Amino acid sequence: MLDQNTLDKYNPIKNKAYQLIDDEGIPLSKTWQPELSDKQILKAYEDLLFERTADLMAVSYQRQGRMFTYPPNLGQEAIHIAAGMITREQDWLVPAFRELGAWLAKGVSLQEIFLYFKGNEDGSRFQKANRMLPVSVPIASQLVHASGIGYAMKYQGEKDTAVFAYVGDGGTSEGDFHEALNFAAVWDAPVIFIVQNNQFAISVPLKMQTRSINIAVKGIAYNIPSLLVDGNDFFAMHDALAYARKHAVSGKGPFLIEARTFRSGAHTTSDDPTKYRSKEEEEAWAQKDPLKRLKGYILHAGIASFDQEEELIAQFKKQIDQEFEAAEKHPEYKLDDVFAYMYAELPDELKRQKNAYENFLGGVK
Amino acid sequence: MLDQNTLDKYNPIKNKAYQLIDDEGIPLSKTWQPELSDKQILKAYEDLLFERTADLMAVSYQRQGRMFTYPPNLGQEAIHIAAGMITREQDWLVPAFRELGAWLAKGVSLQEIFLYFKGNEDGSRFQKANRMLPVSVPIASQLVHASGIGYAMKYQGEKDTAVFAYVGDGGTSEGDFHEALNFAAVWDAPVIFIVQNNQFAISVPLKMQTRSINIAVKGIAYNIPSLLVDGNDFFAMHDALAYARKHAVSGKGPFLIEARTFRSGAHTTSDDPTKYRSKEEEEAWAQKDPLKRLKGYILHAGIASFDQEEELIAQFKKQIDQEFEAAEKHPEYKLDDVFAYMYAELPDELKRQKNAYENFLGGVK
Amino acid sequence: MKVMNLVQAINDAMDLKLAEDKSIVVYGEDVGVEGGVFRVTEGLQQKHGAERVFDSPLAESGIAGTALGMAISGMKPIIEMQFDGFVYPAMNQILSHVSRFRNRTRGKFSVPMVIRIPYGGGINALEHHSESPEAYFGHTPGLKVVIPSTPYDAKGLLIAAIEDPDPVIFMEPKRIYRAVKQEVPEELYRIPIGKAKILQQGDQITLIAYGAMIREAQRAIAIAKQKGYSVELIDLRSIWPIDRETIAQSVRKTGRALVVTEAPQSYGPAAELISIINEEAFLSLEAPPSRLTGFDTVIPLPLGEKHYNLSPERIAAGIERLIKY
Amino acid sequence: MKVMNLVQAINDAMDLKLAEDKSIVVYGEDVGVEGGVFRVTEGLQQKHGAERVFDSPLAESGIAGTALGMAISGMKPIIEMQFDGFVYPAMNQILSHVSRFRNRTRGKFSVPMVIRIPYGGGINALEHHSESPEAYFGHTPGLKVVIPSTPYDAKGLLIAAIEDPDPVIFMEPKRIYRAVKQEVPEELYRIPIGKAKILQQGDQITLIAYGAMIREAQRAIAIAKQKGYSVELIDLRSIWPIDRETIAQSVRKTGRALVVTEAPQSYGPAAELISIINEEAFLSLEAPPSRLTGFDTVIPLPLGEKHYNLSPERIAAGIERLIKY
Ligand SMILES: Cc1ncc(C[n+]2csc(CCOP(=O)(O)OP(=O)(O)O)c2C)c(N)n1
Ligand SMILES: Cc1ncc(C[n+]2csc(CCOP(=O)(O)OP(=O)(O)O)c2C)c(N)n1
Ligand SMILES: [Mg+2]
Ligand SMILES: [Mg+2]
Repeated sequence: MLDQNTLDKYNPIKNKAYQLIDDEGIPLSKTWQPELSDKQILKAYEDLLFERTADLMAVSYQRQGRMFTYPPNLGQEAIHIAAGMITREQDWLVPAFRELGAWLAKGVSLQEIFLYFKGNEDGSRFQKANRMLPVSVPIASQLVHASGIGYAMKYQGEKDTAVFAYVGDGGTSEGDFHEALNFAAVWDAPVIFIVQNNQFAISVPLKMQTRSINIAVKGIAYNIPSLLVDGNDFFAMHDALAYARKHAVSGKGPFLIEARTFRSGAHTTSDDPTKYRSKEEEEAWAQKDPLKRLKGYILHAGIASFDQEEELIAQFKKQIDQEFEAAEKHPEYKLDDVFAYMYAELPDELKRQKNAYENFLGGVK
Repeated sequence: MLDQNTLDKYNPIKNKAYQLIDDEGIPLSKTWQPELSDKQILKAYEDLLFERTADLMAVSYQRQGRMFTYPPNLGQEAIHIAAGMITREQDWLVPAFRELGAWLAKGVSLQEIFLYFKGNEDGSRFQKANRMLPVSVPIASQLVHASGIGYAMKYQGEKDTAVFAYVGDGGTSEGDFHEALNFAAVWDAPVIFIVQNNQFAISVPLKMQTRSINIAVKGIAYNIPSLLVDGNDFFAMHDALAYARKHAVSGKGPFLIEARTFRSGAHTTSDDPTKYRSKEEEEAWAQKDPLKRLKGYILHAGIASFDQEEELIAQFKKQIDQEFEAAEKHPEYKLDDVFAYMYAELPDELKRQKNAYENFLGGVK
Repeated sequence: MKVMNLVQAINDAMDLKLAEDKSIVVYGEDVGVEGGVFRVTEGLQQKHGAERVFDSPLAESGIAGTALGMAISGMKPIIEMQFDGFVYPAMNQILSHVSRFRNRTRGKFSVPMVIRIPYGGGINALEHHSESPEAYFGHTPGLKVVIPSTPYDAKGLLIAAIEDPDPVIFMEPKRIYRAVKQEVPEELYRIPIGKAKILQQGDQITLIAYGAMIREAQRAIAIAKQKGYSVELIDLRSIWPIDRETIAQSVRKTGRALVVTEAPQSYGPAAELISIINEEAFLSLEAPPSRLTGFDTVIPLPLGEKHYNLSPERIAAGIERLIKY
Repeated sequence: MKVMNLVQAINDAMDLKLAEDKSIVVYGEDVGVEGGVFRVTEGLQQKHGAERVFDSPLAESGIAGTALGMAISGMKPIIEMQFDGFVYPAMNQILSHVSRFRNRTRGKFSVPMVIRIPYGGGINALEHHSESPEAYFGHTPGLKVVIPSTPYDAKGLLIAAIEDPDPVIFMEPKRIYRAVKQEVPEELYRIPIGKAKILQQGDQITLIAYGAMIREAQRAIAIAKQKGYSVELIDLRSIWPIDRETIAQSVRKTGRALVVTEAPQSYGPAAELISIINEEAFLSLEAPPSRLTGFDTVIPLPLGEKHYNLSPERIAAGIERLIKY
């Protein structure tokens, strides 16, 4: 369990990542015991497996030309599943765009995600996911929203509510990263900033993004308690996030987590990573694969044997396919949809523009 | 003399300002000796006195309605005079707007400064000041320019050239502060960022600007060596800036100095500080007045006796009045001046707009 | 009724709404203790508390972006950009998010926020303190853009803006902040956003303006009147949406139109109005719908501003030229 | 001569200038090793070194602002904004500094830099990847704004932009990046900035467009031709300055004009052209100078883009409507 002492031990200045299990999933400390029950751990593993399966299938749907783009999550799933477990119903999720498992945990349906990446804003309406923002395309700009939401939660007296806000390593270069952290700190806003440091921003490696010894130290600039975490270690992430949430909702203000990980897939489906990174680098990180490590732990701890994993995956695939098919059956994108949501009430000028176009369409018929 | 050891001792995390003389100008250490000759020290004092005199006169010209605005430098002069001594001919000066003494040292004439604050861009042409940028009104935006200039100096092989870039405490909240420091660090650009932390951004006190323990620690976010300095201690500032310049031109990249000071005057001539700060605060800082302290040192060290200070000030005033009168005699602002500098060659569209207006004026006659 | 200038009327609108609706907060640079550099928020912090009226860090993108965050989570922030030229660091938040969040989420999250911006020239200020950026916002789908020219309109429009479920850019003609005084009702009232106002009837030409240019237009009309010209004056009030109907009817009647704006000419606000006139009243036109605008230059520093500012004489000459066309 | 598409022509222009002038550098997000997400800078780093062609941190204000710093200190930076929607974080640097530094310093510092921006819709992209922000720049005094529609123009205009002592926003119609191919000279050549080009002579109506809309306009003209209409097509090429003369002469001849742009309608680029036509050719007009533009909405995601994009049929109908007016 993370406490203030451990936190001091892992002061980002020391540049040591908080980690609980090794690359094979074996606990680093003989005395360490996870705080989760076996059942919870197994559930987490299944969620991770589900995210991975859905993610790989999304990539293949895209390859088949059935979605116009897609940003793979491969290798970063432990962060998402851990965050999903910590994030409560009343908490806010402010995504960047590469947190699939965390979205699912919040109640976003795969159907919606597929619909969005097929190119329909209806996929960002999130019928069931409460307090979940849409994908933020302009890098880092979403973090400022998180700080504002944090202020609102405090202002409205929601004492047990936190805001989980995501950004990538590249995103830490943007001015909005700085402004968001500063506002949150000055306002003691209950925001947990999670930097998924997956080593690259498209083709640009971290060393061209910043000279700081790690990203967690950037919290010092705002006096935000920060922790560098092995983002591929499910237990370390779970622990860190649990601590961060407790910190945030206790009124102590924001918390920053650098989750050190690796984007094992391409940036998006139109990217070719072989242009800018080596096979060796990829292979080294494959040793740290979060799924492999969690599985290793489960086997080591004798929690489960994975006899029926094939069947589970098959069942997942069926479910995912159904979600995708549902997305494909989504009602057609109508002209009305272009106009209807711009304002609470459709202004005359938009009516005029729509009518003019409809008149043209009418004339064509 | 500042060295790496001293720098480590003053690691910003320790939140202790580098300081050499006390509030009365008495050296804190018995063994300390300034690196400057008595003559240099006396010259520095006179420069400081000159800046103060010019600054106070500028405020009164403005009160007389002869300039439209003016940002007083009162209390921050040690920073400027020290920087002026360190900045070389080939160095770049990227100002914010409150560094009068540093500008003068670079060769900007008072006449130009007065002209600018009378409301004429001719005052930003800087006939003699080499490599000096104009006042930057949009807070912090100038810092990014400094990083670009730093890259250019490196690229062009100017090995003994540094860029001195200024910003206020308030300016550190802007995204451009963050981006500038990050670019400079990633590019190893020879930029010295000088934050004049004068405790306020107009009416907003530092504690509403940031939660960081000081501003110097913000350098950690970029791995930029940083130093918190008593900005009202001329010797400490001189020492720090000398070290910073050496660091920058040695190819080691940028350096950050937080100069802790106090804006003893108003924000600008249209501001009334009594609305937002206490007399006690002002009086406490008056004890640390940089002029008083340098004078104290000089008396203590027996370098001079200040018998003729009155006369010196009278002479300064005369000179300053002459500069102001020269500014008042500046040729009238002509219509041409509105258009002539927008592009290297006046585009037809601007000719057309100018002609149309001239035709109207012709018709009126 | 109480005689107020624009500053007081705007202050009053915020004051009344703050008292009525706890979800409203007011923040920005120096708006708290200081009461704003133009004193528009004076007294509001004392009255409504520092949790509701407060100074933010000096960062406009942060101000606009956090306001969006508040707006989508149950609050109604009113933020101030200290001067027109300082809204530019917030452009990404305004153009990419504030204006679009509702559409992006298919109406799930709407963005009820107001961005107040003192704008325009004529106050002898430093560079970046005299901008007229309304066309940038008018060209950005998803925003409403409002500019009052009188205290009465300022109060009623600001109340409407605060109550609007969509984001409103509320631009305040700082040049006439204290110059125009008027009786203003003391209670809450609304002026619908999107309706222009005919300030003066006339039948030879339609003059269209807004903000501080209204005063110059009125002075020009006085000059033109001496020559016997009858001018209709439209105060646009809403930059987007535009009240096409009022413009159309007027120009169909007068056959002539002159648009007066401080903003630079090219791709400026006047061009849109001229296009609308073409669309709505082409067959009535007896002269080309025309514009008098700022130059395509930076607004000069105070000593040069006289060359840039549109004088009543120049507007009057424009009126005469078109009537004689 | 060599057959090139737009990507190749733009790459070639930079390649030749990099070889010729050591003060030129090229940087932005992913422009180095990756060669740009559209491969426009492909091979340039390998050829000219990582000190001259390089990846920057992910921060557009930083990119634009550092480029200004370089430009005023002896260099000629060419920077890339990865997509149209990502220029917005750089707006403050562009609007407040890049466009004004020369004027502010009375010509002491000029700003020879080029900001390349792939822009426009029609490529099935995420939000913020299909914007047409040219009006924002056209409305900003101190900038030149150039948009080529062919490989030949792209190369010649980009070389002229790089050699220009003033800042140039160079917008690349990404929709036709690889769609249009053409013989292009292999050496350096310049096309003067500010000159439109008549792509097709005609006498019944003047069609004005630029960028990717040129291809749609040409398709529309083919449709209109079948009905016997004679259309003159002007490729504007330079958004600012605007070639008034070419527009004026054409509309004085045809008496009719239709402006076609992807950008949203209100306060959009078409409005400026319509105003110019009023100023230059009012007495020749036989129909209201008109516009076909994007809606005042966010550009929809791919499944909805068909509703937003201007089809050749729609343009052809617009032509017919005006001719029959
Ligand atoms: C403001 C802005 N600039 C550029 C882009 C284009 N872009 C999309 S993703 C990306 C890299 C993001 O890297 P990082 O923040 O590390 O996240 P990751 O993709 O690695 O998850 C870039 C440059 C953008 N979306 N927004
Ligand atoms: C982008 C921007 N926002 C707001 C302002 C208005 N303004 C001018 S000075 C100032 C305060 C600056 O404070 P600081 O950086 O501490 O410098 P100081 O005035 O104390 O020297 C503000 C808010 C501005 N000039 N630019
Ligand atoms: Mg990354
Ligand atoms: Mg300050």
